[in-house]
Amino acid sequence: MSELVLEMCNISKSFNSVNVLNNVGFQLKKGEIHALMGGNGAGKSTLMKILTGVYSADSGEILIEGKKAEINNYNEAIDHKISMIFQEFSLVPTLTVAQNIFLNREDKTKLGLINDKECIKKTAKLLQELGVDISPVSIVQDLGVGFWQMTEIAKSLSQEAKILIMDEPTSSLTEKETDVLFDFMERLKNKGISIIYISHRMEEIFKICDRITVLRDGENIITEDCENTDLDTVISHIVGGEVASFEWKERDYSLEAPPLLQVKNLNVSNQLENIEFYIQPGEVLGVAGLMGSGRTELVRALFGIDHKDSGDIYINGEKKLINNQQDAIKANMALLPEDRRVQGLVLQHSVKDNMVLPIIDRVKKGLLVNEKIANNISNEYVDRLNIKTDNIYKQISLLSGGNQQKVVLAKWLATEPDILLLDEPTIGVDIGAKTEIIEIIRLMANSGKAILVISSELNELLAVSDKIMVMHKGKISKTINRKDIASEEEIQYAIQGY
Amino acid sequence: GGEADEGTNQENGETDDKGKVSEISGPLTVNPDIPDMEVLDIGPNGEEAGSIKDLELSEEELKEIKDGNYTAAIVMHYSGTDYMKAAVNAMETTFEQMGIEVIAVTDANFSAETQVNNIESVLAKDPDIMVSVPVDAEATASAYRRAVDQGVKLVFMDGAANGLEAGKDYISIVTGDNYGNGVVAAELMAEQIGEEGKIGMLYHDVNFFVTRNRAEAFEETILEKYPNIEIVAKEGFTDENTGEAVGSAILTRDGDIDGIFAPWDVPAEGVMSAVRTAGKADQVVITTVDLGTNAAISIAADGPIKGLGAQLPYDQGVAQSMLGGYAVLDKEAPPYLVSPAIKVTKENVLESWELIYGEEAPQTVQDAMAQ
Amino acid sequence: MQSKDTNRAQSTMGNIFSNLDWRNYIVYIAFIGIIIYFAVTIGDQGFLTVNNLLNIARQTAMIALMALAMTFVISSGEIDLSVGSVTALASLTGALAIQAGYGVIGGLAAGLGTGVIIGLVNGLLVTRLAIPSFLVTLASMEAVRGMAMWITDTAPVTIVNPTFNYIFGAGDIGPIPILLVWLLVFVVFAHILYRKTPFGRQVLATGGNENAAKFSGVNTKKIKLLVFIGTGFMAGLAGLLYAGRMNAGRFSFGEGDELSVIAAVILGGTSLFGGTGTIIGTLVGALMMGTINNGLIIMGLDVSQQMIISGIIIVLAVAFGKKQKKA
Amino acid sequence: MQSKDTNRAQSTMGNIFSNLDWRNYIVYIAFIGIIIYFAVTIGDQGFLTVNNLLNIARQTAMIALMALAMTFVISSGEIDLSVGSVTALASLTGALAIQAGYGVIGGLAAGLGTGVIIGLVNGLLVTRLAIPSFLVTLASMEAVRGMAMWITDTAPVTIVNPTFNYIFGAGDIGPIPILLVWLLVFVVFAHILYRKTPFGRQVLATGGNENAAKFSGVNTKKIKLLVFIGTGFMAGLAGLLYAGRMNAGRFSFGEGDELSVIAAVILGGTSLFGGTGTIIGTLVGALMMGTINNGLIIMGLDVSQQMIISGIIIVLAVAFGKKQKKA
Ligand SMILES: Nc1ncnc2c1ncn2[C@@H]1O[C@H](COP(=O)(O)OP(=O)(O)OP(=O)(O)O)[C@@H](O)[C@H]1O
Ligand SMILES: Nc1ncnc2c1ncn2[C@@H]1O[C@H](COP(=O)(O)OP(=O)(O)OP(=O)(O)O)[C@@H](O)[C@H]1O
Ligand SMILES: [Mg+2]
Ligand SMILES: [Mg+2]
Repeated sequence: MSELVLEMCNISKSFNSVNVLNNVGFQLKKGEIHALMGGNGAGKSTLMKILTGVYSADSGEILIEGKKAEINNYNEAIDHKISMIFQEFSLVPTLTVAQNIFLNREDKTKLGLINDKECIKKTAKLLQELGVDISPVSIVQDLGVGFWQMTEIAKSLSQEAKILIMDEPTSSLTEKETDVLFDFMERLKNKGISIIYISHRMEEIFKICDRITVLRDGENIITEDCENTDLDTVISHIVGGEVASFEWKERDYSLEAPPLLQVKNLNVSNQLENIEFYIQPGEVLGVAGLMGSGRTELVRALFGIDHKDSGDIYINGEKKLINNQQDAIKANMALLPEDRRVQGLVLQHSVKDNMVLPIIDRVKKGLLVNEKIANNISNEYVDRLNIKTDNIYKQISLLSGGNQQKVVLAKWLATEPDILLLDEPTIGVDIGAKTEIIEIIRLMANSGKAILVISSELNELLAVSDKIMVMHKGKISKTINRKDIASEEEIQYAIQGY
Repeated sequence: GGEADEGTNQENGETDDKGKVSEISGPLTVNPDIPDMEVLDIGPNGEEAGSIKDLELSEEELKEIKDGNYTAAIVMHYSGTDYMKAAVNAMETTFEQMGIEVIAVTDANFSAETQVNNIESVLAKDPDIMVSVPVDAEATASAYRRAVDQGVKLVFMDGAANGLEAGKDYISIVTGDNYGNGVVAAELMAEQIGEEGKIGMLYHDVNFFVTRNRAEAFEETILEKYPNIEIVAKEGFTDENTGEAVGSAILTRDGDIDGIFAPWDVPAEGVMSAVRTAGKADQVVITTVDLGTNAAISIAADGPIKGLGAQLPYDQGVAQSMLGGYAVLDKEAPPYLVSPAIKVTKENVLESWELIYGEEAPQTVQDAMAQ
Repeated sequence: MQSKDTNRAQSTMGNIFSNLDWRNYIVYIAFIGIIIYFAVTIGDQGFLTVNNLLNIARQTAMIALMALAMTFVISSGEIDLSVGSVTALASLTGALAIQAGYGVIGGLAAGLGTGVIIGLVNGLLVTRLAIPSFLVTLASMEAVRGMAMWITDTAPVTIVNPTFNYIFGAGDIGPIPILLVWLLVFVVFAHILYRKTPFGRQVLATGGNENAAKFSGVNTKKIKLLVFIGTGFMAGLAGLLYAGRMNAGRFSFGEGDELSVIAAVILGGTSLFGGTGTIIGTLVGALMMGTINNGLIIMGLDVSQQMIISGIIIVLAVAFGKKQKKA
Repeated sequence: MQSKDTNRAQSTMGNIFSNLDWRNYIVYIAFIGIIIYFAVTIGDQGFLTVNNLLNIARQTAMIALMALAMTFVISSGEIDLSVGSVTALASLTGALAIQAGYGVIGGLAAGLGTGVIIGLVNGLLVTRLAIPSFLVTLASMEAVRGMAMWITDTAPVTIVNPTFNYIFGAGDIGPIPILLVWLLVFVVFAHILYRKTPFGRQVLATGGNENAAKFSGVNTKKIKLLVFIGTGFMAGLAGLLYAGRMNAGRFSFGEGDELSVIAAVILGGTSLFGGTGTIIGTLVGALMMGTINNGLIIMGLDVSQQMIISGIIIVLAVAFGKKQKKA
């Protein structure tokens, strides 16, 4: 078991003279699952992109099965039987699930034509094994991020790799899918395949991984067997200090106050059925559910993106017609969308331009945008959320995934809405920042706002919510006060639909 | 066509440009006021040129044509100039007078393949007569051949398609005297600059019989008849909207130039703008071919365009329609008919307009003259 | 990419056709609507004759052939504005080769070779130097037209080879114009290539998300190079067909064709942003535009009226098709 | 969109300009290179005279003005092919208004109004019916040209109002052509609008990622409507300038301008896929094309040679600029 399949030695990399990796080393044994951990911007993705030839290292070398390897592009990585699930998805949005999974390695008929039937059949089987309920012929761009991510996973699992790199594969998944994935990984491991696993979900690491390597600010901190360490130690390695763990705090807000947001009899064809709930000023409502349970659909409908078949929305007791985003924004709502690349960010624009886009009409002096105010706001949030970027003018696609997510969050916090809808606000955000974000959400609630949080991470949801609403197949199956929830299992049970 | 089109008029001058038809009776001819001038053009196959004034359709012949309920199609290469517009207008009016229904007018915008498509589409309507200006004698020939095979009587304007025979495949060609017009423009130029000096010329850098002929005539006339005039610049263009850019370049390079020739009025207007921009409106003489509105205004108002050679599009159009009548009657016609080149200067611009377009000059031209 | 999210909420159809979105059907509905309209209004004026319908096919063939290849270029996220000019140059090189005595094969080789070389140059400039294809092909559109003018000083070159003229344009097989045969053969070929082969899939992947395609091992540069060679080849063929149809090569052939070709592709439901499209849609898009032109001429309208109305019809057709679908 | 990631690995400049990628600089380098080349080869033939340089500015003004507005359209992820036709119709409506005695103000109102209405129609079709702008504006390009032909039956309309002709085209203020003044005023205005106002930001966001823009509260439909009105307005103005310069309105003005205008924008470094661009780049792109045309005519080349060489220069210029940057 101790045979090394991969060794990366003294890897250094800088982007325009900002050092991102500094003499980093990394070793991977045959048949192990090796966690690569670190805060946002620590250099994990960059290290893996060097391994797969997407970037080239400034110095250092890569040994595969003891032999020096030159990997200059992704195809050469494939030749070495290295395969990667990228953090910024690498699917073709206009193709179907099956077409994506078998892209460039389709089954052929005798005539050399693509055998779509066979590909679809294989895909269906694969998806079934993964427990994913999507049609192989759905177009990827029509699917939610969760399914997008599952497609990505299915694609990499169907490839014959010796080294499989998974860069935050579960960030949009719920526990159910995650467990299926772990079963799969276990099987692959037993076949002798080595897996590098990147995640910010701490519990997962100890569930599945054999060893852990922690990076911080582009430096090796430690490599250790999982057995010989524990959660708190790892976290302190990652953040370089102590971190308060997620803990629910009972907060004080008036239970009598009239609801700030009330929804009655909301129906969206095939997706939502008879949704009714309310949020009081100062209240945080958590929404839990399985993938595809309609959580995203709920906030989209509230925000006027999707057409509502019926349903009344009351804000401060007043009925409001919300038929599009403009209406929603006028009603002082904000929605942080679940998919930062598609709905959250203009990738070719700078951190600052993204940050001030929703408030662009407010950061002006006379008719012109006041760059000073814009810069101040941007810098303020960069500091407050600890966003790792060279400066606020950096193109946002060059930030690390977690830091991009923080910009998305900052952008909507800066709008200072009365009603804040957060759809998976902490996807890909590191453990240190998560606690800070939870703190920010609480602060906002304390100032009398109504907040709705969707999260697939239960411990996070339990930490932040005052009330939890469970959705199942487009309906509300249960609403429980946080106070009355004794354990995670209890809510997990409700989510599964029992 | 109307059964009631009986009256007593043999001139086309009494139809307005909207094509309202006057009553006619008696034989149909083209405007007899056209001057008898020497024609310099010869046909593409060396045909001797006849005069359109010789054409005539008698009352009986007209009756026979009307009774035949014939249809005609007009297939143009381009119809966006005053000249072509007048010709089309004359054809439509005259056909109507003859009781022939015009079932299609097409414009190929100088594209040979569009013209072939147009011919095919028109043939689907099975016209009896087709009057046409070929974009390209060669490339459109097979399409005209199909028309002939289908039994359509062809009348050509300005040039025939290759491989077709006059009298057999088509009735005849009617054209302006393009060579003669080039000569007129050259002579006007010489007069205006005192038979000596430096001049430039624009030519249509496209293998198009009509426009090349003019430029060649201009150049040859200058070279042969006016040894003291030097052509210092000769610039081609293909897009008529670029006259200004080309004119400016000539003026930039040869600032002391005395005159510029352009092969038709639209590029000449561009040159006029270039001359004005360069502040040389009083020094540089422009001559051209075809009497467009703006050119007429310049001539009338002593602008840079001092004179031009003009064809007689209206009467040409009348002649073409009449030849359509000849064809359906199987009446013999001369194979190559030319309308003379008219020399237009400030002295005769208003009368020339009437002669050329069969109507009074527009108010703007008259106003310019009055100033 | 723009539309990625717009139809999220729409249910997918859950069958093999789910990757044809509604826009692909508009053109069929619109096409049928237009045919019916003309049949009713000008059916008695010759519109409905077999000959006229074959005329439409003949008149559309070159645009349609180029549009087939253009569907690949646009699907890959690029554009090719040079096709019109290439037809002109290819018609001339083909005609010159025949005039020089190299026969039908020589003419064919010269014409197609011209197209392929220009396609190759375009493709190399786009892929090696990463210059936007709009600029590259706008420049080559101009340069190639210049060459076509220059090569014979704008004189047309007559083709007196009857075999050539028969095969490339003027001939009929039984009642069917050879142009139609060319067209059908290539439609079938292009459809299979587009839908059923790895190449077609890779083209779509390249246009859908170039990076994702690369990460799946698609050689996107090679794909792009090939699609430009494809339009070059087809424009070369279209040039030969123009030449065969008109018994001559000529510098002005295909002027403005680039826009008609792209319009046929977009009308057919292919996204200008790449990643989705259909071959049959493209064919119908081209036929639709040809039918409109033909019908309006038969109606006997002025050119100006033809232009106004054909513009309006195109927009109405798409708008109408869209409505149908929503209902 | 394609290029979203291609230069990820390239270093950004890490300063305020980091969101202008290298392509935006090519055109400046290329422009200077071309000027130097012509200065050396044909400087003694008048190329370098003040008058000729002003000529270039004058000849480029209309294209450049339309290109300014087109920069907004393209940045928003759309395209407008109708601008050339709009100049023609606006020149005619303006001229007719003046002929009818409504004076300079009347002509101005008629010409600009024509442009604005067409822009509005284009914009509404694109935003309300969600028809791709390529199709909408291709159709209106045709329909509007048809209207321009139809309105006076292709006759030009002379403008005898000297004030109008002075202000719109032929006049000079001191040594400076009025056209240049128009151009500079609008360049400054457009630059500020593009870079410094919320509107400009929202245009870029709409083109960069329409969904993200919508989620951020940008009324993307309104933005798109406005940019089409912008091109309509500017094309109307360009039409009046053509008219003022030629002392007449004419149906054939601006033919083919749409491609020159878009080329100027792309050459200036604006992405055809939306989201990034510069106004100054657009200006220089237009000037560069004008300079090439002017220089080649002064060189005394045939039209065919001019076309070949200008095509080659454009590609070489971009390729060269690119190399410079890499080094
Ligand atoms: N192409 C690039 N140009 C400039 N900077 C870059 C580039 N790619 C990555 N970086 C920077 O390198 C640093 C490390 O990024 P990387 O994506 O490796 O982080 P990470 O550890 O994967 O973080 P996360 O957990 O947020 O995904 C970040 O600060 C990022 O901004
Ligand atoms: N079986 C299916 N086949 C195709 N598309 C599906 C299927 N089930 C759901 N979808 C689509 O996927 C999207 C829902 O995915 P998503 O994962 O975002 O759901 P969700 O309820 O928001 O849950 P979550 O936020 O937990 O992911 C919707 O657009 C829905 O129409
Ligand atoms: Mg990462
Ligand atoms: Mg979701």
